[in-house]
Amino acid sequence: MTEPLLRVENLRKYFAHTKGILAAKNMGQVKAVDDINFTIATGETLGLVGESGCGKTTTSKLILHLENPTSGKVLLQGKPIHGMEREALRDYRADVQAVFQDPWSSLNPRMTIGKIISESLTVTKWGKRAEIEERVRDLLIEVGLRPEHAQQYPHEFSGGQRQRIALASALASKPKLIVLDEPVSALDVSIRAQILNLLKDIQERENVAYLLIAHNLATVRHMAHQTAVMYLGQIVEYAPTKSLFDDVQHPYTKALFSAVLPDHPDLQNDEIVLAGEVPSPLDPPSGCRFHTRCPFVMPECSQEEPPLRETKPGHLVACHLYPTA
Amino acid sequence: MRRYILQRLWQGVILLILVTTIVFFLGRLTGNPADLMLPEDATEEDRQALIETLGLDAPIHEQFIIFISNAVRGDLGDSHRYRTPVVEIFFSRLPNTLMIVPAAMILAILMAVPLGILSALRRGGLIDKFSGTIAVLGIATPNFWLGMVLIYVFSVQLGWLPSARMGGFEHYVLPTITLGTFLVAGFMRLIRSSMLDILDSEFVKLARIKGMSETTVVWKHCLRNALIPVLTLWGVFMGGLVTGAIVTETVFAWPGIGRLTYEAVIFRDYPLLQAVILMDALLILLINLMVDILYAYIDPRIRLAE
Amino acid sequence: PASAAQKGTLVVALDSLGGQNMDPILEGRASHAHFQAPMYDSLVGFNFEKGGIGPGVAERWELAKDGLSWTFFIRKGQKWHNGDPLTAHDVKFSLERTMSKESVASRSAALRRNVKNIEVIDDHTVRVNTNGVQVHFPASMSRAVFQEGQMMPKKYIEKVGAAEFRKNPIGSGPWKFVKSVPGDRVEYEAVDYPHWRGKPNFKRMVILLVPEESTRVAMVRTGEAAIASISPEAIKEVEAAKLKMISVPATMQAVYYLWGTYRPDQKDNPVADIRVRQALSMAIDRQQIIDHVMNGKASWPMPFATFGYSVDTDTERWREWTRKAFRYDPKRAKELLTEAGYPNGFDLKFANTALPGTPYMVQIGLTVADFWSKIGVNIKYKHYEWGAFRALRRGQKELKGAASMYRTAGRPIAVARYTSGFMSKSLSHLFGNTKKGMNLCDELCQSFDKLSLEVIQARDPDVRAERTNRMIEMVANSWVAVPIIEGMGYWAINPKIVGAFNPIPGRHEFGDVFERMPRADQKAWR
Amino acid sequence: MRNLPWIPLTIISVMLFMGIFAPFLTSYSPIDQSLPDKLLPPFWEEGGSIKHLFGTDIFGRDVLTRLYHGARVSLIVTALALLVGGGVGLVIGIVSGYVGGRLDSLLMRIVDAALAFPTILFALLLAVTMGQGLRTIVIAISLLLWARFARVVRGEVLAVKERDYVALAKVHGCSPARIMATHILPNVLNTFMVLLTLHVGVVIVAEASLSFLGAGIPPPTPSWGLMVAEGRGKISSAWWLSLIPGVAITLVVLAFNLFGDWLRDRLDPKLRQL
Amino acid sequence: MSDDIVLDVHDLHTHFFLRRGVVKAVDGVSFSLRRGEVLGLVGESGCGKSVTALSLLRLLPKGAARTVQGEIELEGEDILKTSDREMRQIRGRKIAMILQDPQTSLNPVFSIGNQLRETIAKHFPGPGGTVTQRAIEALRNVRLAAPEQRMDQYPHQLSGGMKQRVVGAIAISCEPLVMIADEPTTALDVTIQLQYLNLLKELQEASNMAILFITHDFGVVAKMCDHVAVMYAGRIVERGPVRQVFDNPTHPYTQALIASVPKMGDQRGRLHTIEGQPPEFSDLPVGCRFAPRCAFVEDKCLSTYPTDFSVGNGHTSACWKLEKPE
Ligand SMILES: Nc1ncnc2c1ncn2[C@@H]1O[C@H](COP(=O)(O)OP(=O)(O)OP(=O)(O)O)[C@@H](O)[C@H]1O
Ligand SMILES: Nc1ncnc2c1ncn2[C@@H]1O[C@H](COP(=O)(O)OP(=O)(O)OP(=O)(O)O)[C@@H](O)[C@H]1O
Ligand SMILES: [Mg+2]
Ligand SMILES: [Mg+2]
Repeated sequence: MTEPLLRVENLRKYFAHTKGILAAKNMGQVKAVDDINFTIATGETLGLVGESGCGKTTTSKLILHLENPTSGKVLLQGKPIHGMEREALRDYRADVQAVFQDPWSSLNPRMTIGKIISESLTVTKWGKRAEIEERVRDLLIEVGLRPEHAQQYPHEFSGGQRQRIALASALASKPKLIVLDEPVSALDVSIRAQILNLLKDIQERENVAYLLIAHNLATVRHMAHQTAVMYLGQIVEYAPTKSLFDDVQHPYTKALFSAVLPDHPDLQNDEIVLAGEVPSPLDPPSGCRFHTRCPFVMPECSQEEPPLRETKPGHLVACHLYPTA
Repeated sequence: MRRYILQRLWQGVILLILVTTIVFFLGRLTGNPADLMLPEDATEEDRQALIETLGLDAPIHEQFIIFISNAVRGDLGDSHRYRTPVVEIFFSRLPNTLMIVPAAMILAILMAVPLGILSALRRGGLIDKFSGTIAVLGIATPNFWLGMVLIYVFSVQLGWLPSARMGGFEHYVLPTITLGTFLVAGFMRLIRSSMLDILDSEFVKLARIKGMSETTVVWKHCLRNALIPVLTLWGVFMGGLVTGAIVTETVFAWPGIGRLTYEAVIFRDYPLLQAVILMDALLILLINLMVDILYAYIDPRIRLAE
Repeated sequence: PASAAQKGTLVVALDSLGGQNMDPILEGRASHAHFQAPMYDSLVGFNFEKGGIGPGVAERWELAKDGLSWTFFIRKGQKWHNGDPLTAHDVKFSLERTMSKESVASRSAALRRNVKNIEVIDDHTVRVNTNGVQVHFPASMSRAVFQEGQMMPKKYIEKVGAAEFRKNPIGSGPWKFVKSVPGDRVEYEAVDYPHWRGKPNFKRMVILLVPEESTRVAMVRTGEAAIASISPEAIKEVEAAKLKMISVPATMQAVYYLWGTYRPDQKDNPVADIRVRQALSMAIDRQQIIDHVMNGKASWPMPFATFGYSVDTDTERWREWTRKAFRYDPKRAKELLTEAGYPNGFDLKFANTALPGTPYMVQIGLTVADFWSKIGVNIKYKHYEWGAFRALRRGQKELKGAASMYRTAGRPIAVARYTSGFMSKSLSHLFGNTKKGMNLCDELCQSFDKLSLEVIQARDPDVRAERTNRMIEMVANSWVAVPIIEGMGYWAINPKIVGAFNPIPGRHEFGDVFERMPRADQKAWR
Repeated sequence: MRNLPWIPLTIISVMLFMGIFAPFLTSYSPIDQSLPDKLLPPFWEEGGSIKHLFGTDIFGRDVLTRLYHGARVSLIVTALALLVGGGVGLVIGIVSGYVGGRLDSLLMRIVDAALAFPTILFALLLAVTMGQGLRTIVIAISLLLWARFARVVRGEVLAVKERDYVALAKVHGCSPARIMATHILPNVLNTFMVLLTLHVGVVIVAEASLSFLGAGIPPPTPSWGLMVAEGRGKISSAWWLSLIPGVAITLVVLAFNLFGDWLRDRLDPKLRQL
Repeated sequence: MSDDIVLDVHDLHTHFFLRRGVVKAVDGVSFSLRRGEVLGLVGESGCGKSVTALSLLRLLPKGAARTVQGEIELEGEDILKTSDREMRQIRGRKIAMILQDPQTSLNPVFSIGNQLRETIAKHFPGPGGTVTQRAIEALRNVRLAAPEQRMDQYPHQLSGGMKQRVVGAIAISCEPLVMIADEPTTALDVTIQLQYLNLLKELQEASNMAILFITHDFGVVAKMCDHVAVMYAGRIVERGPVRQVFDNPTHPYTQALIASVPKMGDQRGRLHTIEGQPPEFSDLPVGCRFAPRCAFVEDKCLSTYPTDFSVGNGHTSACWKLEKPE
């Protein structure tokens, strides 16, 4: 098996939940990410879906080296990224970039567009000034803006344009992977389509891989090659997108899919209305974390944590309903 | 909640230690009290004798250790100047200050809350402009000068009020106004601005949507929330209040702790200075603690946190 | 008659109450003459008309033939506020208490040095044996000079202990102590029997601490206080408000010093040149200061630390001398500077300070600085807070070759000021010093040391006067400590409350005159 | 242009003009005395003359001249105190807010202490220790200011730091120092500027209070605060001594406040709570 | 049929008077709402949906905004003409509203019981016990577990979904005729959203109230609404029964909007997009507001705003394309 672009191994991130200022008292741990594994291949998109607070952003931050994992590894082309030397980290920074959800807060309002886009080039001393400017021009054109925009400030742009700028700045260092944390959720329906199209075009052109985090299943369906479904810090289902959408297996995934409102009044989902609230990540349920809300709950669910098992080729599910493939 | 208070207390103790240490050493840099107590033609001999009497001949760190170990036992020493236990002096003066400071605060609240709210409600209106002017005047007028103008107008010219000193109710009017003015100004600004934010908030919108009357919206839904930032910035006001107290007490010959503190500095009365600052800090701490409790009372997010 | 009955309360507002300590041995500052004087009598009293000393607890005193002891004859029929009689035992007790180690009274150390022992001859006679001849000893027992003569009740203190005495002190004066609130006020009640100092016309008295001057004036205006101490700055306000202004003549002298002029390292300092020093004096228009800064309520100064009531001095001679010597002559001043080689002036550091309660010293200083700059001296003016200034004076590091301002209180015996200012062993040692092996005492300094000792010990009044005048001359001609004006004590009085009275010349404080103050209905002001 | 706050700007410019060109605006010296001319009233009062438009003080110095020169001193004090106090507060606020953790806790405890503690006492102690003077005042007032600035700036930094562009800057490979300098600092500058303008009044009045307590600018140098403090005893007989500088202070404080409000509305309406 | 109309909005114009100019946020909006009908109002962000809603309640930001023209008839009475007092009686009681963000729409310093009771006490004054009973009942209606205990809790102690249900309980507690729901589920998770929408639907059907459902999610419209109105730049451009509009969108904007939504079914094609930006409110085009972005633009579109053309069955659309040649 060839080494994938990115590999995430047994990754965990626990946040100490503390109270108090001087005498901090540990009030427990938020298991934001709890033992997850996945890989992303060069030029492909992994979609990561799940309820709010299930740990999607935390995962992305770990991959972006913005947080240190409690345990586990993130490997880029086989090299673990945490605990790297400065030099190596700098290279890593060039290889992995990001676009975040909120176009209004992802651009520094005090910097020109040109500065924003070229920042990663400037800090890594990527080239001469003229070269950098040339690159900024190209990038602006690539994301569908005009080179003159380099002189302008973010407030002069609309949300969609800002997201393009954010994308340009992510592309600047020719990354191999871009983490897209809900890149279109804050945008209007009509603008969303533009950005999604653009993302696809770029992937085709640059062969860049995406980690696409989204709420919206349709978006993931549209964009991703692989999809992972997270619930309370864990991956409960992980499969090629087509396989997942055609054959939803995990009860939570089912519930999630059923909650997607059909676009037409005549279409009807078999709605699985989940009972109760999302449990607190401070105190996750024992056994299968979903068992408190699961419509198919079995006695062993509260006892034993189901491992991720392959039920079909490439289709992994963590549920006691699917003992083996 | 209990944790919260305990934590505040714990922080307070650290603050006290910090402040006391600074004051102890900074105080000793200011010159020797013997120089101030001795007559103009005293000899070096007289001076040495007095320094010994005052216990200032020991090395400074020893003095500090002695001070701390005595302080822990509750003995803060005798004032050089008054030759009486400093704690006694402090507590004989404290009530006097405790009579004008709360009065000033009450005045400030009584004036600032309605004015702040009204000017937020009628932003840009007459009341807003009027109270804005008052606020700037309150900020821009030095306390002492205001006090003197008040004395001149209300006691000397009009003869309505006594000009200084403690006494019956009428004696409180001018000092309270003098001390309260900057508080009024500060509170008013703050309440106005937080009211403006709150009036924009969704929950106020919801209250209106529910059909609540303006009175309920303003005095129930807004006020409590508007007080939260006021309490958050309480510390800033406390510092100013002590300054105000020093100045006001000087102008009105009010024998309070503000003036006592000032004199302790000027006369290099180390034991008194140390004690007074320690007690001032303690007092500020207690008031802040009370404010914190009030804060928690107003804001359930704090009250109900573990 | 009814009008003679004691009634009402006399409220006095002061700028400072010092330590507000009611135990005479625990108060070292001048303010004792405000709030201790009403209740304590002094062994020697005042000359109420001329100023200076007069009879007190002792009716008279005499120097022994050998000059080594003073005998005091105690006035009969005096009593303490608890009714005990005041006797020679109390006098001995008081002096010894004042001399004790515990005492911080201003001259306790001097007393310890000067007094050998004290003998009670009988109930009304007491003898003080001194170390060497102490011609000025009785004077130092008067509040006109110092506070060490204050009488304390032996029996009472021995019975109740010092601590209780401090809380509830009794004295023998015309006012009984009622209450002292530190930092605020002292309250008294008048004695209801005739007292040799006079029987108070008011029933009660309250002495208030009101630090802010305009508040004091306002209080007198509104009648909240009957009397307030003021500075010359407030005179106009007081007069405009139709209040009575009392100025007590000759209570102080404003002086400037030039420090360390004798030091070798100051050799090149312009002020080391006597011509420059004289020029500095001539540059000052004293009359303008009197007229405008002191609002006319001040007078032409006598030589350093001397006043009209000073003993052993040739008042006429010095009055005449100062008229000329202290004249305003900027032209001559410039010439002197040119002669000294400073036609374009020079830099001079000038340190000013104001004792609590004398804010006008700042103004005088500023005016002096201004006059000096007018003859081309480049003044580096710096203001010091009082406590900081005193510390400064001790080390003198920053003061070398600099000028400073000072205020000396009016006292009938000039010599003490001279010794503390010029003797080589003194704190100020303006002529030079002999401390720490550095022998910086030149001819002038040595002859001054010798002369001042003679003044203290000369028993023959004529010799003493001659030496005193020579000493004055020596200092006057050195232009090192130069008087600027003779100042007064200023008080605002509400004439609707207090009637006409006379202060004691030279004694700014009213502690010894409160009992003499009539109510407005008793004696009107003219 | 049309929306500029003209009135405050005019007042502020007048003060700046007075301060900068003080020596050229008048033929009098601010410190040279002329005792016979003392306490002349302003020209419109009886006894006043147009030689001294705003009258003279107790030394016969021209009040208007002292007002000009006082503007200069007050400006210097204000500028320095804001520079030092504001600068320290800005740096501490940024570092504390950005670095967070224990450093932040520690710094904020100190800020709390400094805020609650009567700085005026430290000012007095300083004046007594170091002697009166510009330096003392600037240090003393800076002590008063830094904590406020630090606290507000920190609060702002906490908000700014959560913005995505800060995380992205890290992703781009910026060092913490660079992030603080290029991403945090410029974005808290608005707040900082508004705070600065609003604190002009605080500084001027603090300086006056210190003068009152005898720890301000030492005479004869004029400052507006000192002029008010010096003239305070003459409210009834020579009102112009304290009223004129007092009005000047009020106008300038008013102007800076209006300007600050305007700036705030312009730069960041969310900053109302200052 | 028309007797059933509870709310009839006719030619509503609400403008913001700002320093930089007049923002015609709502510029000639008309619609009506029948008893028991759920009308969806969709459109891009900033097109004027919320302002329309607030105009109905007369709760526009004071000073800045004013309804300058139009009628809002509630049960036949124009509420734009009623007094403030009467209006307060109408709010909450006859027209209730649920706001978008449950995090901020509850007052953080009062318990939810307090906030619920005050509404009930205002519109159904009565003894405290009754009010409390009613409040508990309202919480129970929105399926909040252990409503008695919840009464004493504060907003921060509840999850987002629970808070939104409390807001719903407040809105429904006074049995209003009309409920305005302004994007009530955008802040919620999909699974919670589904719960909430089901609940709303159930309550609506039970009480037969009319809902004006503001959203920009076609899925939500499809699930909840009987009719839908599509808004663009301050005007309703198309309106009709949901099915009809979904099956046969006639306005180019509606068409483009529906086409640009990624579908669950298909994968990895290119999405349809609408180029360009919505116009600035202070600088609206004279003609059709969508004209600058429209694929079918004609000269007429640029000069004259189209009138509503009926496509039958109550389905109308404001596009010149639909003008029948005379
Ligand atoms: N810095 C932190 N400190 C403590 N807890 C944290 C921190 N960051 C995240 N968490 C917690 O970790 C959990 C996962 O958060 P995360 O932001 O990764 O969720 P998410 O899936 O991205 O949610 P959303 O869809 O709302 O963006 C949440 O419960 C959150 O409260
Ligand atoms: N308080 C206000 N001051 C000025 N303009 C406003 C104000 N509120 C709304 N507007 C303007 O009115 C227009 C319509 O706003 P509205 O809030 O109704 O949009 P919306 O359709 O509800 O959008 P969203 O889907 O984002 O909630 C917007 O373009 C906005 O600029
Ligand atoms: Mg997230
Ligand atoms: Mg909206």
